[in-house]
Amino acid sequence: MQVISFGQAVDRAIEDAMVRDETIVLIGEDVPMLRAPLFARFGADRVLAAPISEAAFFGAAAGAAMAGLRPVVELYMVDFIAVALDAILNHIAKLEAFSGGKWRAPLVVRAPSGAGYGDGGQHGQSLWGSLASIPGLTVVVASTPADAYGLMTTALAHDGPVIFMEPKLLSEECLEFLGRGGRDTVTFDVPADGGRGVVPDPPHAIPFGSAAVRREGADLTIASVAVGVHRALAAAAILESDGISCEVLDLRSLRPLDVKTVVASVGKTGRLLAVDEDYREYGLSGELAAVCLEAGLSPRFDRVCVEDTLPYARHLEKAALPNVDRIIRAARELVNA
Amino acid sequence: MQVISFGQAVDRAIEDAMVRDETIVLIGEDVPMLRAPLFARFGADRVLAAPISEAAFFGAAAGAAMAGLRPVVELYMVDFIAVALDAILNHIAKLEAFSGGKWRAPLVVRAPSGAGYGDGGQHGQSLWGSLASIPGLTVVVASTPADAYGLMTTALAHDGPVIFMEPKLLSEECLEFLGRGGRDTVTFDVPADGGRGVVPDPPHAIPFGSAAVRREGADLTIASVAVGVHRALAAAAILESDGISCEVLDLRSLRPLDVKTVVASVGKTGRLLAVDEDYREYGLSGELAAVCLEAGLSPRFDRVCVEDTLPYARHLEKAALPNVDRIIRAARELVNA
Amino acid sequence: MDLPHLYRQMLRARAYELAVEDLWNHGFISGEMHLGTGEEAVAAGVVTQLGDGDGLALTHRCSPALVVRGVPLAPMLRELLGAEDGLCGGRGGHMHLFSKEHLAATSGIVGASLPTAAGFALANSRLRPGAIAVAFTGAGAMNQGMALETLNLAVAWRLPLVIICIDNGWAITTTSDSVTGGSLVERAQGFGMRAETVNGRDVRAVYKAAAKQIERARCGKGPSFLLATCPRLDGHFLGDPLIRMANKPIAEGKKVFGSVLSSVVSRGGGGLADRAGGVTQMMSVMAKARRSGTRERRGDPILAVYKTMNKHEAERDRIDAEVAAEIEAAVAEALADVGEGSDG
Amino acid sequence: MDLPHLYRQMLRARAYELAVEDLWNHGFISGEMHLGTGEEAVAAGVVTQLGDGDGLALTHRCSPALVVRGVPLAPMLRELLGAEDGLCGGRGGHMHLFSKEHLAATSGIVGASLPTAAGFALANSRLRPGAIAVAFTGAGAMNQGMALETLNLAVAWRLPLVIICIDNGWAITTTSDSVTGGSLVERAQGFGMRAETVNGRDVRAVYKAAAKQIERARCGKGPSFLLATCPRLDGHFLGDPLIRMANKPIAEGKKVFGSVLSSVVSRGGGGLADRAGGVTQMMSVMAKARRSGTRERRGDPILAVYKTMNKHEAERDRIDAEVAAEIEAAVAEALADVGEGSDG
Ligand SMILES: Cc1ncc(C[n+]2csc(CCOP(=O)(O)OP(=O)(O)O)c2C)c(N)n1
Ligand SMILES: Cc1ncc(C[n+]2csc(CCOP(=O)(O)OP(=O)(O)O)c2C)c(N)n1
Ligand SMILES: [Mg+2]
Ligand SMILES: [Mg+2]
Repeated sequence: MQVISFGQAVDRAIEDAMVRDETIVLIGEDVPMLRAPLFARFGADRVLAAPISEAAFFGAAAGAAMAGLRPVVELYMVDFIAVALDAILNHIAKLEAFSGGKWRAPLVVRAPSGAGYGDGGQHGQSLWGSLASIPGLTVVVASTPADAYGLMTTALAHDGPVIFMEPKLLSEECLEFLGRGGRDTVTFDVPADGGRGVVPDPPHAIPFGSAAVRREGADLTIASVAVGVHRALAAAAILESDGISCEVLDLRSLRPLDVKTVVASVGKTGRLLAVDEDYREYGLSGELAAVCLEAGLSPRFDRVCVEDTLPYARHLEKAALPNVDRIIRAARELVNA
Repeated sequence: MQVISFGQAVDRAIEDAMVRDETIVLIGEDVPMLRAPLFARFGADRVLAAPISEAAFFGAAAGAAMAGLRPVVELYMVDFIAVALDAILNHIAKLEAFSGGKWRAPLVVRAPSGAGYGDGGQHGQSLWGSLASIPGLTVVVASTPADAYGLMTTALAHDGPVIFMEPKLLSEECLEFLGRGGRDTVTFDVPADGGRGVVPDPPHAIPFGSAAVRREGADLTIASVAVGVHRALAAAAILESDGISCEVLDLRSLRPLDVKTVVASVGKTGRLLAVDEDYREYGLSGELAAVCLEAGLSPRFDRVCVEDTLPYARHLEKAALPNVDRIIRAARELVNA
Repeated sequence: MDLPHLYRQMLRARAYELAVEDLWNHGFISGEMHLGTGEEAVAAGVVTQLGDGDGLALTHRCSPALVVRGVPLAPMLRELLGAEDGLCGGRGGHMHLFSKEHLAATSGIVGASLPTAAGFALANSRLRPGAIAVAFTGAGAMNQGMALETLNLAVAWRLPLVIICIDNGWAITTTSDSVTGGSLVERAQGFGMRAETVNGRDVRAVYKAAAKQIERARCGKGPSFLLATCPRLDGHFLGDPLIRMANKPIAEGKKVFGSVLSSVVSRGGGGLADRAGGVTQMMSVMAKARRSGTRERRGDPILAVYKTMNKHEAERDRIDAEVAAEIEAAVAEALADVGEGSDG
Repeated sequence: MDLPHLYRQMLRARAYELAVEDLWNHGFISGEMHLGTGEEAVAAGVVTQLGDGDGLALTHRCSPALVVRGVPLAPMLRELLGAEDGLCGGRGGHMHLFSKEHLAATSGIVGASLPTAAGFALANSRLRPGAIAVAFTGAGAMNQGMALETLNLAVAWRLPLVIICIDNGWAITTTSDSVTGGSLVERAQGFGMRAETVNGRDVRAVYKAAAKQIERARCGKGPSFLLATCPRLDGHFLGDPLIRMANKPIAEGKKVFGSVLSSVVSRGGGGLADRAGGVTQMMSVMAKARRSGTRERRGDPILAVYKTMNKHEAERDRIDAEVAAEIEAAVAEALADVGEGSDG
């Protein structure tokens, strides 16, 4: 049992798998420096620096996966997936279907996501909703080091394509690189249990499609992923003193979604608050509403999400993100109205 | 009053607007031939043939819109937006927010969408759910020639970016080009009222965010867009003889969504069937569920959507699309269960 | 270079396409069916040089290369028919034919064959040294970002990749040169890539040029680019309106020109020069389509290779007969149980 | 060429950046702050030649060009501070500075300045003949598909576009040449575009080279590409770990090397050669960063232009004083009410 950082947990899951499986290669811009320990251990043959050509190296990673490698392909941030989407949407996600089930290709996309360090609207999106809408993909989002290790381990053993999202605000390494830059004059609202945590030893893989109940409660289900889970837990602690008992679900896997756990929880509490750092409309919050209605539930429902392009100014950004205040307000309204 | 085809209606709306407004230009692959009448009337200065470089010419169209033109930029099919998404997601959609509201840019994306003519899974997607999740965009989908004219006219007068989706199965011109190719040995299940129809004279613009109630009913609301609307109407006619009275909504505009009309209808019927040619998860059907729950409604709910990569074979494709049979089955279950 | 073998492969590809055309005309094949007629010399000249482990990434115009590669014909045809026992279970279709066994993939997205092949090449360099990958691409596709990026990527990573770019003069209704700056060979060279041009109608020339590039790739000397010029014999796809207009200018042309003419004479719009310019350009595209699109025998590579086989007349006759029989059998097998896949 | 004017513009750009650095160090600026120190000669040499209606599309490293273009300084600074009366209401930020009035736009997406500028050029060709557009881009960005596509698009459409590509040798921690095939000038020429290279530290050379290309564009002779080589004085962004390591190798390097070393000696993984290769390459990147990243005065274009102003000493002193005062005033104005925009 060892307390490590979120970023270390991801790196370690990759490192451990690379030792076991020689077909795993790492591809991305600057990976020799960004993943220096891996580069030093496995060399330039397995840790490949790419030009700023996401469309080509994502497409190539897909081809390499079809031909027997297991590439982990990195984006600097998920926002930049827009230049490489074709490889994902029209190629890697469709291979299994197009080949009549005869050809599957293992590919893990490692994509830092999310805001909270004042980098503006092109560098703080989550976009998991849109990605999770694509048949043929698996989309997972970890919120703790243990889950990061466990989900990445499962991803690396999976025979189809997986999008692994890595919330930047939980990664000390990302934050240091993109936000702090060695200063002690800035602060970030990093959820303590997200940024560092125990990874069990030996660490275990976490299956896709299994949500975690982070806190049990009776009055209200708050379902979220990533940073939102920690905001929800913080809100739940405060709401408790109001006499509102919240159940907090960490969905972890958006595609497949753990419908059973969601339905069981909402069936019990009768109320659902979706907390999502991705955009509000046509995304995760809607999907949660749909699976509840499909299950015959009719919960009281609200959602705390990002509603517009993320603003740069830190006070505006904070207000735009699903923060503890917004969650508390919405929760109170749901329970008291 | 004149009966014209869906494709003619779109072209005519553009042609009429191009006469009124000299800043409208048309950009796309093959547009001199695909839009021959416009090319012949307005010349190569206003109807620009583009290389197969969607990322560049979408980005350029965005720049041109910022600098005073009103580009209509064409995709062969919305599936190909994957190579040009960055211009839309990270640039044109965010301009207004990024500039603090000081800069808006008028741009219309004309994107044929949808399946039904056996062209395989990279050429039959709808993808409007993902597009409608992006703040800063307007996303509209017409289902009749009159609406096509009306929505395109509104789009061309709008000061921000608009995605205008043109269901291929409703466009004789698209179908002839992509599917029939002069043969009389193939048939397509084209909804009669979608493919041809009356465009009022003078035609009128249709405001964004206004759904149309295509059929009134008491037991069940079926909400859809594009071809789905026609399938729903056909199903409703059959369900009527079962004693099931369906209200059919044509949403027309996905962003903004006409929440009021949806809520009013579902409030009345207490049942909602979402019919969507786009993917089932994390899309339109979920958003409809969410707006109902948010409004305090708790309808019985189901959805008939595309659940996987669209198969090529026409019998498999037909089964995968929201067809009349699937709608009828779902509707009966909703009403009788 | 085994000329009879190349002849046989070209003929197989052509005969396959003619069978496809027939099936398409009868309504057994849906959507956009792109034929590779006219490209047989390139397919044969390149693909006969591939062996075990070599990868092949193709475009919407993929049949000649797949036929030459030895992908079984009846399953391919059944795939086009939409049969659930087709090559891809009827789920892929004409633009999405996959054979894992042959490391062969196709895509309907213009430009996508390059990154895919680069990935095949990367995996081969790690897993099967000496094995390479080949991308086929159209010339129009060389304006697509991912294709251009791949020129650089392949050089930067020194991939065992050979890019075969077929310039048939067209991208659907647009003549390639009207939207393409510079020359594609110089473009590839500008990325530091070996590049040359070859007459794509001449199977021997293609074979030789490809042999050099394939050899380089196999020895780890990096990627190269071969521009093969080639006629487009059948328009962009079956039913191409330009070709129909070229063949029946009055009946087919009328439909288009009716609306064009009414637009041209409408009030409002461009000045006289703009309008005249537009119409002139359209006429010239049409005229070019007519010249190139009428199965002009002169440009047909099959004819050229047929002549070179004059010395081997008996063998040629035998090959002709065997290929005809092979394709006939494949079609018969494909059509064995046809109800399911056909229209609707 | 008005050398004192160029000198003033370069100095303004530099002084602005130094002020930004100071604000950043104090925690007033969040996220990634990319300075354009070292690029002032390019900004001044090109942007002083722009006039009414000309468009300007920039990258994440945008300040020098915006300062020279005359975008008001205090609102720009207030934008960086996140103030709601900043240039973009605090909603854009350092990578998204927009001035509609100046037809100036920036983007944090690598490569995006090219298509945007192409669009500005297109609109200008239609609406304001004689007006042009300029794209600034980094050399690393010239591997991005949309940038490459735009080389072709601009030629095909004969756009009044000038592309200024700054080669500072780096893309974050990657040396540009290690992932770039060929030479960028030949690459642009391969698309049929006029292209040349210039010493980006020499403002007079930049001015002259840009003048020719801008003139061509204004006369409708089409696009061109100017590769300006230029040092990177301050690393990729403020707080760049490579620079910090270069400056404090022991304190900063330790953090990185601890985990690297423990990986290097772990069981499993690559062979000795692979490991040695990895470590060697990392050391060499670090060494290069140290050489280029220590504000080495030799490469500083400000120093060069300062010397050329030796003949105009009095004027130089006056300019120095005026610029210092201007920036000081802008900072003071920007900081007037600082609570709101600051950290958190
Ligand atoms: C990204 C993308 N854009 C557009 C299309 C539509 N499209 C299909 S084929 C084609 C022309 C391709 O021309 P070329 O590469 O020369 O190949 P050819 O058809 O001439 O063999 C186009 C534009 C597409 N399939 N994918
Ligand atoms: C599409 C995209 N990919 C990656 C990044 C991350 N990124 C930001 S700047 C940069 C390096 C750019 O190098 P160059 O173009 O040479 O400009 P420089 O920073 O050297 O001025 C990268 C990779 C990005 N912003 N956008
Ligand atoms: Mg072509
Ligand atoms: Mg650089």
